[in-house]
Amino acid sequence: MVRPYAELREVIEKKDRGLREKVMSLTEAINLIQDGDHVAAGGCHYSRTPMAAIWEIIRQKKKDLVYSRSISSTEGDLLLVSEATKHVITSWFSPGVTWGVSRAMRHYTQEKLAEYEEWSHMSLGLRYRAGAMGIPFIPTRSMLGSDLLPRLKDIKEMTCPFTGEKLALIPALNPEVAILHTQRCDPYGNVQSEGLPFMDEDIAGAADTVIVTTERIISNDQVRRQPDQTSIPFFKVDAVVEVPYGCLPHECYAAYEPDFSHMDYYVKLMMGKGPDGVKEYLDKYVYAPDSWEDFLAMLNFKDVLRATTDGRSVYND
Amino acid sequence: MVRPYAELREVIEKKDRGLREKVMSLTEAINLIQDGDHVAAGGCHYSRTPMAAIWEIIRQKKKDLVYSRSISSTEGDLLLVSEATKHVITSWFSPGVTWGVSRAMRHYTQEKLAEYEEWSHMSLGLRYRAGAMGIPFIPTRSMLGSDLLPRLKDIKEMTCPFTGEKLALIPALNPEVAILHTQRCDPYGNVQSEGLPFMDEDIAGAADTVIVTTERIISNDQVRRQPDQTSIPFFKVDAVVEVPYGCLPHECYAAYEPDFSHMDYYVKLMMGKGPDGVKEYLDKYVYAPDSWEDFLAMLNFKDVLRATTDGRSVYND
Amino acid sequence: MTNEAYNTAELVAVMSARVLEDGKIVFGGAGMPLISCVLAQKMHAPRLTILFEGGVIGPHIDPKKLPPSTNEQRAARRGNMVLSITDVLLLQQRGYVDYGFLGGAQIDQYGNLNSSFIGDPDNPKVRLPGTGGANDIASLASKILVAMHHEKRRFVEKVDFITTPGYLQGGDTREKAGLIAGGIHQVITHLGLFGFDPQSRKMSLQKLHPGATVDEVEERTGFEMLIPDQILYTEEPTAEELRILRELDPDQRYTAAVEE
Amino acid sequence: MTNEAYNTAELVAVMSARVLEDGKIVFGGAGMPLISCVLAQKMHAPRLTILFEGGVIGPHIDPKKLPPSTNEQRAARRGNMVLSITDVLLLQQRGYVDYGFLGGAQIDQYGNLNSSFIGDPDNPKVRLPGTGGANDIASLASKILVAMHHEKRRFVEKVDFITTPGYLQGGDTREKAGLIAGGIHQVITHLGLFGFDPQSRKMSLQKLHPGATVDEVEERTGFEMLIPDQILYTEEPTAEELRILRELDPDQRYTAAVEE
Repeated sequence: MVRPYAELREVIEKKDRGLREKVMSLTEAINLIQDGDHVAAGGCHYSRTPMAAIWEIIRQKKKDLVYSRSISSTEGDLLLVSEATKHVITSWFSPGVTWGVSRAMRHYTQEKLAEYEEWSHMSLGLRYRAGAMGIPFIPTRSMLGSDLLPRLKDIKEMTCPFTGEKLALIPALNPEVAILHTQRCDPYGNVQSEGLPFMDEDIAGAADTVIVTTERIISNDQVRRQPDQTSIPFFKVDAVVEVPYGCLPHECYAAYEPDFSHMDYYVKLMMGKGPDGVKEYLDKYVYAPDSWEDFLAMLNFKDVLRATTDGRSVYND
Repeated sequence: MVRPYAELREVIEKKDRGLREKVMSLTEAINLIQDGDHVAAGGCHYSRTPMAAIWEIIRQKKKDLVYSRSISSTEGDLLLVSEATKHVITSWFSPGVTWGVSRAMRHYTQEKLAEYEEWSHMSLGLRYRAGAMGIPFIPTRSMLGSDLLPRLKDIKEMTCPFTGEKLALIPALNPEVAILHTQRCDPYGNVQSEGLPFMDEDIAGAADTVIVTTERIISNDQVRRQPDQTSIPFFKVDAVVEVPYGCLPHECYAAYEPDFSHMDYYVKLMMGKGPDGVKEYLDKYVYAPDSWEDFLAMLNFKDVLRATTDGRSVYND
Repeated sequence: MTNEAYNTAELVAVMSARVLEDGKIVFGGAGMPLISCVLAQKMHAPRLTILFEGGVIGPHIDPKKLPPSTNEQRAARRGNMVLSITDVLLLQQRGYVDYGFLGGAQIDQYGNLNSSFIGDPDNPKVRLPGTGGANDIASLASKILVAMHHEKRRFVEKVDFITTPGYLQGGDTREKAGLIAGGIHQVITHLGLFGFDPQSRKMSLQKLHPGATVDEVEERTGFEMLIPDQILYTEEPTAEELRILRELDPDQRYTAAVEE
Repeated sequence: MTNEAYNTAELVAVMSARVLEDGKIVFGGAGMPLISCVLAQKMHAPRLTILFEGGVIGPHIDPKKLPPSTNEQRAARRGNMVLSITDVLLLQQRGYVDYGFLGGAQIDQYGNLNSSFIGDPDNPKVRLPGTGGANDIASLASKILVAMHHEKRRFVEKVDFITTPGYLQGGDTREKAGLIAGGIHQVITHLGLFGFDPQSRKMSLQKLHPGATVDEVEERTGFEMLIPDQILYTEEPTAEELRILRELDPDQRYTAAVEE
């Protein structure tokens, strides 16, 4: 459903958009999410996934979330099996090409325990972009003729009033909450991401509330030295949380590659036992640890070291 | 007029988009422009203006160009008085707030010697953006109710099929040629601009042919060290010309501020004598010099030195 | 004005600055709007964020170097972010911008502004520079502020051309046209502060500046200005406000007394 | 296949690489398409530019580190540009991309691909991962290439679900649907190269690989494949092609013999 413009304006107008510090704990930040909210996650697949935020969402036992993301990997399994969401909106859903089709995703969708609403990758991106631009739709020439289009409620076709060409109108998506992870962010919420941008900028512009976890909190002075490196301005952001290694076992560009041995371990468990394997994983790695740091401490140090060395080698040239 | 999709596809398909060197002289680059072409210029007002390209366009006696730019400053006067164009599409047209309303612009428009087609700043930006996205229009909530809208041929109003809200449909603009100036570009045409982006990226994506003048030509190796700093990819670009101080007397972010004394001199001449003053300027500074370097040599060295010191001071903090 | 302590332009700048609340976001044009925004920051609104059409969010404006254009690098100095012109203007369409602050050549009783043509648009006496981002700002920002010198030729019943929409033909014509957000909030002149009647959307006197009179307002207004029964007055500019203002514009490039 | 010098997956990779012309731009998916693109660069097409869905233009792929996803940092290594996913996919809509190179789980006689559901979409036997960018690539890139293993269960008369549009129901149904650019150009299998009839848009044999037979093609195809009167053959993979291919994928993560 495309939200009415007047409602979207009212929500943004109520936001405190002044230049103010908004650094808080992971728990405080995730408290901003209500049951039933539409939560959009930044990054793509197993890259720049806001894993710490998702981990905390599950621990706080959020319910009935709608979860959307460019491409969903293992974090999607965790959200389904923990029953944080019964409705996932994405374009591709499995751990990764070499790991096969997620048994968790298959179980929940095939048994109709959850809905996987499938959009093409670009049209999902255009949904966030229209939301960020404050317009109800963006026209495109994709999705036409396929069986994807008729299964989607909100999409419409039109004949272009300028050219007479047939177009698909991709509806705006304005999530209640965006969760994003970045390498650098200042205390006010100015985000300076590195490398692959994915859809983060449009998601931040489309959401009512934006939660940013960051590898490090940099000074506003550093931001102002290179304002052309800022990808998300402070007034869109409502919470800033410093979470080093906040994407593990997924990767963060130029900081660390995935912890592939942990990923292999998870996938083996999930593909072997299905949802029960994921429950086992949740108990051990999400519910049991006292903190995100305690979760990190359960990983193999040498694996994390290699992931870090490989990840930051981007700048070795 | 919105160009048909099939035609736009055919033009791009014919372009040699392979990774190849495309460094050439200013004369060779401007030879790519045909009389009657729509030429869109990057930068805004007196900032990052592709002045050397415009200077060469005038010297090559191009005729009947349609000229579009975000905001037009003194370069617009030169194009009108040299009769390179009789049709300017922009949102604001004069040297600058403190210099008053251009007498040259007033003469050519009031005497109906040329057309000044006025769009709002954002809607002109959306025209380039739609062109760059390969779609015939982008909807917006601006321009509605004003007297600007009914004067424009291509713009349409519609009721949103999702929300019932009234929208203005901003038509795509796909110029034949884009002329852009940047600080850094490699021999293949990978552009890495600094500071204010203006509308350059969308213009490059919308145009059939893209001519880039650059303060310096950097190595492709340097580009590949920071691919997240590239703002325009090589395959959109058809010509790369190294032109230090290519914006003077206008400014180039972090390289030099405007040569304000030369600007004051020009404006005094133009406001004092109208088009005749501009003709005087063209004879002395555009037609007479043998090369762009010879034009630069006519400027006051100390003024250029100050402009450079002030311009690059952006990075002194 | 009889008061010798400040000129009419300085008065407009000070009164405009006072309107801007701390912690809000203002889209500022070059000239008077810019100087009022910076003055507000130095006085009561240190957390006021300025946006510029050139593509700048929250710059630090060097008092001695007020940029003559908001589309150049001095307007970007130490900003929190620079972004494309289209994207900075789109921030307003999304609802992030509290104030759109404009100057005006000609305004009418419904707050419509003209910066395109003096006289018949098809045969203009003067072709003006045009809208720039003004049309977008007035269509999309939450509250529009206009600062101008109060003269009969500038305050007309109907503008020659609506470059920048106020309340159009009054009543609900703005909403009917599709402009469902924003609208002109206040006009600041050297005589007083002016708002708009919630029903008819006609311009009405809110407050007079010290020394100004209703007669003077009516003399200098080319349409019937709504006048309240009880006349309220603004506070005189303080020495502190004037001192800072003159630091910002020592050569009075933007705050010279207006010649009529 | 009788030939022992290479397995069926290696044959598909080599034949796919040969299709890619130098100086062109290819949008490559993970797995087989990626490995074929890199092989083409090392052989005859050093100026072939690879685009990835993750937001990468012209990366340098480290032979020993083929990324298992095209949405991660190893796929961005030494790229000419990284950009948002939406923007890299939009490059195709603008017409910059010559080839869209896809793998496929299920294809039909009109070149439609299914990567969403096996069985009834409302009651699927298997829920597959989905389209990713495949639908956009097949709708917008100029020429679509599909590489897959040739099996009856994969080559069906009608796909259970059109995730990725080929020529839809044949004839001009693709254009009629609004897909006025692009279209599926070639299918590369371990048996041969296949194109589409210009009128009916039905799949037709172009060339057989050495050792493959028309009978084998017909056996392994679930619909009536158009067979030309004169059968042409491709050139056997060269030792050089196989040597480089095996350098790229030493552990055969992508080019292991397909189990049926």
